Amino acid sequence: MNDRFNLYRFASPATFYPLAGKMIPWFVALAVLFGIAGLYIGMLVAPTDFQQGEGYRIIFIHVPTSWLSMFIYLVMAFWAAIGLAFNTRLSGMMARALAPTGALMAFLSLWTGALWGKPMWGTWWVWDARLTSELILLFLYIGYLALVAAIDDVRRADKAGGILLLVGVVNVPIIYFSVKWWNTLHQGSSVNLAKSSMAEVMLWGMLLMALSFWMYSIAVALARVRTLMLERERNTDWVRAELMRSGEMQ
Amino acid sequence: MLEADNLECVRGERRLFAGLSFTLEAGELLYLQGRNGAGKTSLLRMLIGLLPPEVGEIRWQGEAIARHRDDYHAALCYLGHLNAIKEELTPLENLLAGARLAGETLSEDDAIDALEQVGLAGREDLACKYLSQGQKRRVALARLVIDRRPLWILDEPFVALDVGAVDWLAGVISAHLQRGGMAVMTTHQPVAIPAGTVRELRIG
Amino acid sequence: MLEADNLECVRGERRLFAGLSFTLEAGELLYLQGRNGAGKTSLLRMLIGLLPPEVGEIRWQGEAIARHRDDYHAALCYLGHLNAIKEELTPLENLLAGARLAGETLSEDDAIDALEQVGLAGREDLACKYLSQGQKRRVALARLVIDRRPLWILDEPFVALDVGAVDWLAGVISAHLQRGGMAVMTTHQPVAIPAGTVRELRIG
Amino acid sequence: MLDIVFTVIGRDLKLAMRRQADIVSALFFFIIVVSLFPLGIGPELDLLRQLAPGVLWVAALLATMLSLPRLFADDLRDGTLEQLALSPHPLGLVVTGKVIAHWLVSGLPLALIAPVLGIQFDLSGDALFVLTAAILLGTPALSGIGAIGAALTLGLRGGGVLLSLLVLPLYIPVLIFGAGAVDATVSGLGGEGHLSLLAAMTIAAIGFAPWASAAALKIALE
Amino acid sequence: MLDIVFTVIGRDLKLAMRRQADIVSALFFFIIVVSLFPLGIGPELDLLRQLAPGVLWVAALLATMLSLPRLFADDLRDGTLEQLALSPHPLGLVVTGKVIAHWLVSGLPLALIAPVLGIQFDLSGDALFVLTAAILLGTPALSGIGAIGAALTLGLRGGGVLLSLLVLPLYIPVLIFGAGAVDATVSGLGGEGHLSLLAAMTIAAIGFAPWASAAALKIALE
Amino acid sequence: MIYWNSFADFIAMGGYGFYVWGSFGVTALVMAIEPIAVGRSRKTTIARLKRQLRAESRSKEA
Ligand code: HEM
Ligand SMILES: Nc1ncnc2c1ncn2[C@@H]1O[C@H](COP(=O)(O)OP(=O)(O)OP(=O)(O)O)[C@@H](O)[C@H]1O
Ligand SMILES: Nc1ncnc2c1ncn2[C@@H]1O[C@H](COP(=O)(O)OP(=O)(O)OP(=O)(O)O)[C@@H](O)[C@H]1O
Ligand SMILES: [Mg+2]
Ligand SMILES: [Mg+2]
Repeated sequence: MNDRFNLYRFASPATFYPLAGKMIPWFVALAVLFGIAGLYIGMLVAPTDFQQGEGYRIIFIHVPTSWLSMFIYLVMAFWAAIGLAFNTRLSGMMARALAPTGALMAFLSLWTGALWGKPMWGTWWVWDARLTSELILLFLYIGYLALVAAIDDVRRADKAGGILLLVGVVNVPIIYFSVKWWNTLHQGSSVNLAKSSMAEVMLWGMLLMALSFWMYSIAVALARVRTLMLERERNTDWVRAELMRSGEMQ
Repeated sequence: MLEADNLECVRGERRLFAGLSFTLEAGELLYLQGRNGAGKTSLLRMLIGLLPPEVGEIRWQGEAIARHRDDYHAALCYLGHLNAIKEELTPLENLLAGARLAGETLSEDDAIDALEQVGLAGREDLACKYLSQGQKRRVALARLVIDRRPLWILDEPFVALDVGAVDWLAGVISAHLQRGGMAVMTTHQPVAIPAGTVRELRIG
Repeated sequence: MLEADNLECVRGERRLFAGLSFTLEAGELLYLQGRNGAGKTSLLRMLIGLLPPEVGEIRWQGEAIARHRDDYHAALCYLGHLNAIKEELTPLENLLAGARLAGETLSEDDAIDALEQVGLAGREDLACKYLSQGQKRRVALARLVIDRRPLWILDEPFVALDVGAVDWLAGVISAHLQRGGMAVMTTHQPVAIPAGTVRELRIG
Repeated sequence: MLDIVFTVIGRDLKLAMRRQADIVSALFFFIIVVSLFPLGIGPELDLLRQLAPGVLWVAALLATMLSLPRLFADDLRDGTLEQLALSPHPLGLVVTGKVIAHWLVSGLPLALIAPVLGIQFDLSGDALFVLTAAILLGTPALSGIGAIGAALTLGLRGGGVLLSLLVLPLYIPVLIFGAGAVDATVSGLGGEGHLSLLAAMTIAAIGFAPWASAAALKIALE
Repeated sequence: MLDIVFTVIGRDLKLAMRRQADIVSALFFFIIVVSLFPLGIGPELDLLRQLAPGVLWVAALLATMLSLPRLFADDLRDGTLEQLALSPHPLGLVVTGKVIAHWLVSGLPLALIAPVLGIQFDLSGDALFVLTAAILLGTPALSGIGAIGAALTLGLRGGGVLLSLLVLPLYIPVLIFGAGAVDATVSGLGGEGHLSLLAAMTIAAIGFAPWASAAALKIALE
Repeated sequence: MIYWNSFADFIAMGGYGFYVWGSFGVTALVMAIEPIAVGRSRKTTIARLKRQLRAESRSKEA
């Protein structure tokens, strides 16, 4: 009984709003820090790849965005499950706040992949399994955004969107394993990197960049969720107090 | 016994009503009143469990309907402002299919009987899309002739009916109350229900 | 002047009415009566020219409406049992678009005025899908407040309205008759229209 | 318990019969779309043979999808859906019935006509057989997944197109394995693996989709 | 006189904006359908390049067609169509407005995105240009012809599928010349002839279709 | 430690400049625009909510 109370308390917007406000600067700082370190290693320190030349440096964006596009979807599905199971107000907002960032990550993954494909494979696009499933992931994001935008009642929109997220989550493992299931043009897992002598530097660069993108996504999503909270809870006392306060500061 | 406890209804930005409570016993009719947009339809949809109330609880025989949906729905007959009839099917087919989907058994003879009572004799085999508005409403109402479930919830049942049909329906509701049934009803037309206890509730 | 001359209506196998004639002069209201399915709606659709009569002719100002459609339609305001409003648009947008499509000019202020008169003040900017049934009907009726065309044809205009709105609408129709307008109307609810000559016609 | 499933199937089939158009139309849509391609692409048989599995499957997807918007919309508009939600049976079972009826009307006929269309594309006997089996195994999954999309977009204007946006991405695995089965047969690899994957998808979809749809329907009714 | 046309266009566009989904969705349907084919057919670029014009045109046909059922159905259901038929303007002009609005929402966006999709199929610059021009010239004819079909099937249950049955055969000439224009460009013959035929079809359709639709609508209203 | 010999080399990226900088540039652009858009929507939301709040309290006084 007590646990549940605490869970609800944490999930209550009134508690979460100021907490999120305090966390955002930290995540921004971490994102910048990791970003600078990652770019330094990736762009300045890391040597060239013997097969791909300097073109391979796209990896430092391509892989983090690809990872995050999938990861954010999983997180949204997690929030959706929580929301449907416990009917918490926060979870729907979280899913919605993450969706645009996830969609952008999917877009960036496609964009950087396309720019990488032209020099490496000689074409902007091939209908290979991984590329295609990443494209589907983008469609799933857009479908989610379109669905929640089409339903005016936010509570209903969140629930319907949640069901869609849970149904669509099957696509994520498909993207991840697509390289194994179909033999295709796209790179397999990082094993081939481990063979080369430069592997360690590259891996570090990639990891740092991934961390940076991750922190960035959290910061943006938290900022977005704060706005959503104000919007949706505008009739509660705490939002009124918050609005008064922000008036004094200006 | 149907109990509503401290119900609050919010649609969009608007709080339609709050702190609404009532109890309804066997043989009683609750006659909901209120101007257009007061929230009568919204209240009925709460009572049938399709619209969760913002605050408050609804209990049937002492148990919250949110937790005992199937039992509650087995005891409930709802007639909304939509007729729930298929335009392609004939009145007879509509009546039979409706009963079967509601989990009841209904013989064809009984169904024909019911249709005759609502004044559709001779039109049992005409697709409903050819019927007039009042006749369509009558097809929907034919269910009430044979329905023996204890709780009836009726949203503006008299709409589109002619004078004769209004009297007939008032009689059907009376008979239901006398049998020990309960009913919740809205209507803007003043209609006299001869039997049972009528309790009025005004919202908004 | 609207004249119906020896009209006959056949739907499917059924002859609903035959040999029906009437004339309607300025300031007169024709109040159509009949049980459900008698053919009232069918007659109204003949009068507006959307259902050609089996036998007979309808004349407006002495000329057959089948041959002078555009002139006739410019003089006619029809309100069916469907509201002809778009659920996505707000009441204000619906009213303005409706007027413009009917070939009339209507300023925004007048439209807001009309909506206020039908009791929708404060809901001008809410999409119609959120309105209650009675409120939707009111949006459709708001057209009548500003309509100055001579012939109104109204199919059950009082449906879904609460008591206050029924009185208000009766007043609007009276004013139209006093202005020298004509109206044809059906309704199952007894409603008193204070002004003008009321002529009753019973079908079926 | 299963009574309600059969009742729903019976009712939906009767409605489909009464409307007539329903049954033939999904089929004719399929036939027409398949026949459009040779017109847009040209008559070379070699090329067409390569295209056949893909084109037939895409057409099957679209034909199934086309009838989805009306899966629940008619029932919503005339109030039947409210009554179904109020019936004492679990809504999931009602939806199961509707999904099966949808497949009988829109999926099964496709499987029956597919071999004929396959001949137009000069497919071999083996390939025709696998094509039919694949469509037979895959289309129930399409109906099931489609029901979720139909329920989610129910009552939203413009829902028909939104529906395809939601559903088509989820159809893609079925498309890939369905077309892959025929391709594999043509290239001599044998399509059994693909077919069993299709069967697995269909079982998963039929078991899971009705309950997800039922949840979505309850939301739409609020 | 033209006032009513603009009024109708304005109203329909406003409705489309309000629904949001409408505008993006026809477009995304197009994108998704085009993307489905390579999945069903396989990734070889040579093959795909040959297919591109046909696939893009078939997808454009289907995307236009998908939004047709609602062209008049919404207006019929809520009674607006009756009111339009009673307005003192010729119904043909009202329909002209609706056709133009339909094209602006469902045809124009396709033309704008087509080049991007063409790149995915590895088409050359010339071919991309002709493809865009062809879609720009051909889609108004699709909207016009579609309006006739939409009016004829109005109010018939199962109309959506029946509609495609009526309309697709009439779309075939547009498809053949539309895809032909691109093919001709690719093979170096020049697509001008095809393009001018497309333009002629569009002019004929826009001039004639609204009046045929208006006649059909009057029948549907009886 | 630094791998590049000159700044020009760095920009040229061994002939892959267009692709590499195209990727990094668009990413940087997106990651700059997104926070700005979020911030702006936050500002407009707060302004709107305050307007509503003021209108509400005024109508209550009246
Ligand atoms: C639009 C085209 C592309 C898309 C959508 C795409 C998508 C993805 C995705 C989703 C991942 C993450 C999956 C995982 O880590 O297992 C990934 C990783 C990767 N991609 Fe791409 N990619 C594209 C083009 C390319 C190109 C052209 C190359 C190089 C020639 C490439 C090289 C890689 C590498 C090396 C990884 C990391 C694999 C690992 O470490 O596991 N990608 N890509
Ligand atoms: N999103 C929303 N924003 C504001 N108001 C809303 C919203 N949704 C619904 N409403 C309001 O809620 C009310 C719904 O009322 P309901 O349909 O329950 O009325 P009713 O009492 O049945 O009226 P009627 O007698 O006309 O049938 C309406 O006043 C409507 O304007
Ligand atoms: N195809 C058909 N075959 C037989 N009867 C038909 C057919 N089409 C319509 N009808 C009959 O025609 C009549 C249509 O009546 P109409 O809608 O004009 O009635 P109404 O007087 O407006 O009734 P209400 O008061 O219920 O609105 C109905 O009695 C209907 O049964
Ligand atoms: Mg109501
Ligand atoms: Mg009538």
